[in-house]
Amino acid sequence: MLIVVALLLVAASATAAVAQRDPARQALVLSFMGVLLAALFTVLQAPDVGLSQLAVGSALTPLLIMLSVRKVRRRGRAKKETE
Amino acid sequence: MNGWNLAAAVLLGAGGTAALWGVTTGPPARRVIAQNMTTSAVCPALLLLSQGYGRPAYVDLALLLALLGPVGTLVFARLLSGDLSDGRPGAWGLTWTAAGAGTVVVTALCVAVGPGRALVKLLVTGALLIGGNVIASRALAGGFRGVRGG
Amino acid sequence: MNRRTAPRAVLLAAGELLAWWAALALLWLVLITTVDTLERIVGAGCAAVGAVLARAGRRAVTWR
Amino acid sequence: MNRLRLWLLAVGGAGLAVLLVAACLDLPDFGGDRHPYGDRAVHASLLRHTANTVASVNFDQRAYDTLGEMSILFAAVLGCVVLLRQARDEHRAPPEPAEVARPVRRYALLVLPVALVTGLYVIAHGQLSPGGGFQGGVVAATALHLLYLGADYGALERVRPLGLYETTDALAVSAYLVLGLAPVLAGTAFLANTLLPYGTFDTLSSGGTVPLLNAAIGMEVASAAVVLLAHFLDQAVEIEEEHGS
Repeated sequence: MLIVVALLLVAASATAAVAQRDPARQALVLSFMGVLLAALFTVLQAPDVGLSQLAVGSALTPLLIMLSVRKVRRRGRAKKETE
Repeated sequence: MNGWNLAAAVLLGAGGTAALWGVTTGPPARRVIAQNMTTSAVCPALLLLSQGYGRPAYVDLALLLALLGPVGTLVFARLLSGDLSDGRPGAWGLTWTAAGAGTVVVTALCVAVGPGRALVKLLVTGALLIGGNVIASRALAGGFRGVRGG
Repeated sequence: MNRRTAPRAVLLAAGELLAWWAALALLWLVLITTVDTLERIVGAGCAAVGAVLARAGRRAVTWR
Repeated sequence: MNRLRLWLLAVGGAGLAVLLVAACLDLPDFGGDRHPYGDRAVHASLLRHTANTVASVNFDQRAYDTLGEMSILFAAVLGCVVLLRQARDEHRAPPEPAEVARPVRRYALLVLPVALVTGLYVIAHGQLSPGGGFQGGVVAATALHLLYLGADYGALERVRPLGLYETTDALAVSAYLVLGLAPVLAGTAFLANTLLPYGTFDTLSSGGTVPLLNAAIGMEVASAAVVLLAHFLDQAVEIEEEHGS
């Protein structure tokens, strides 16, 4: 049952992450999915993989995505000002 | 399946579904709050799983999530601070409810583990989890209001 | 920092580092399961790195 | 042209789907009790006194694969550094100091060393408990960036001499290679775990070269993540395009 719960949540959140349009919102859903994926790996008795997923997915990937989003937005603003 | 695993399944199912609903719908402020609540739902579940499977080493996962989950929320609070400023301030009722749930889980596990090194590790994890969640909620409620460019 | 305040500043810095080192070494002892000599040595080293970074981080934030 | 591309994609996707389904039909049942590879891996790892079989697979039985993964990370970070460098038509604006709420700043300063020590713990105990160089290295690198989140980019730059991290990255990669070449000089195979004594089971010094390779990977991943995030942060916070160019 644990496997089913974790698997369903991961599948639902992965679908939701694809369905979002805004990259910042995608990053939010992605970070949720990363944590749930770590729980799924734990349930499947693969704590090493779960730990990797946790380390990368909870803080590092959101930081990289949000920094890119910020750069793109700032560039858009700067372009608008010069026009 | 023993009681610990059942509790973990319930916590993961209920908390995960609620957080997924919050994180995919509504204004950005609500989504970030739901992202913060993910940590406080999954971390106790991982602690319960470690007890349910009888593997003390799995506590490391919960410890790392308690450390890094609030850091992830701080990332969003900081880099989305422009989008969050018009939203409602952080959901304190939800935060304290989550803190209470975390306390209950950690206390139950402490009673089950008994005195020793593992108990102190559980307490450290619990303190990091609850402190991190409260601070992340504080950050969402305008903790980065003074941040402009940096 | 002039000459007269120097010893006091050094004492304060050493105290801060020592407090962090003790706290982090304690954290290491909590995290591990079996305690032996090598474990203590590695833990002391890692706690020292953490203490130096803790002080550097605090100074970087307050020092303007 | 567009239609042709779509057709090509459809054919390729269908072929991949057929192959995947065929492969899945041939898999052993989920959760079965026959694990030929698992049994042998556990046996080999116990023979070398490594408590965590995954660490034994990663750094002993399949250490050569890990070398490949490490080179991928190294090359990827190198590529990012080249792509995200400051171009000629860009200039650097000093980062603005930020006013962060006091509890958040204190939390960041308090958790930074705790997270760092936890990361080092995960690296050092890779052969004993879940974890290892990659996981711990990422945690240690994330810990450093709490200074950016809890204060401002200037504070992070003051404690992060970037050249040092770049050097550490390269040194760690070379350390892995040297640890692999040492057995060759001793007359066995590349990355063979035969040089060091296997130690007492379930202690820090068990597993031969596994903890050393773990430490090399931990150093590599931590400094690679710091360098990668440094260039992302530079682009997001400091580097601006020249106006009117």
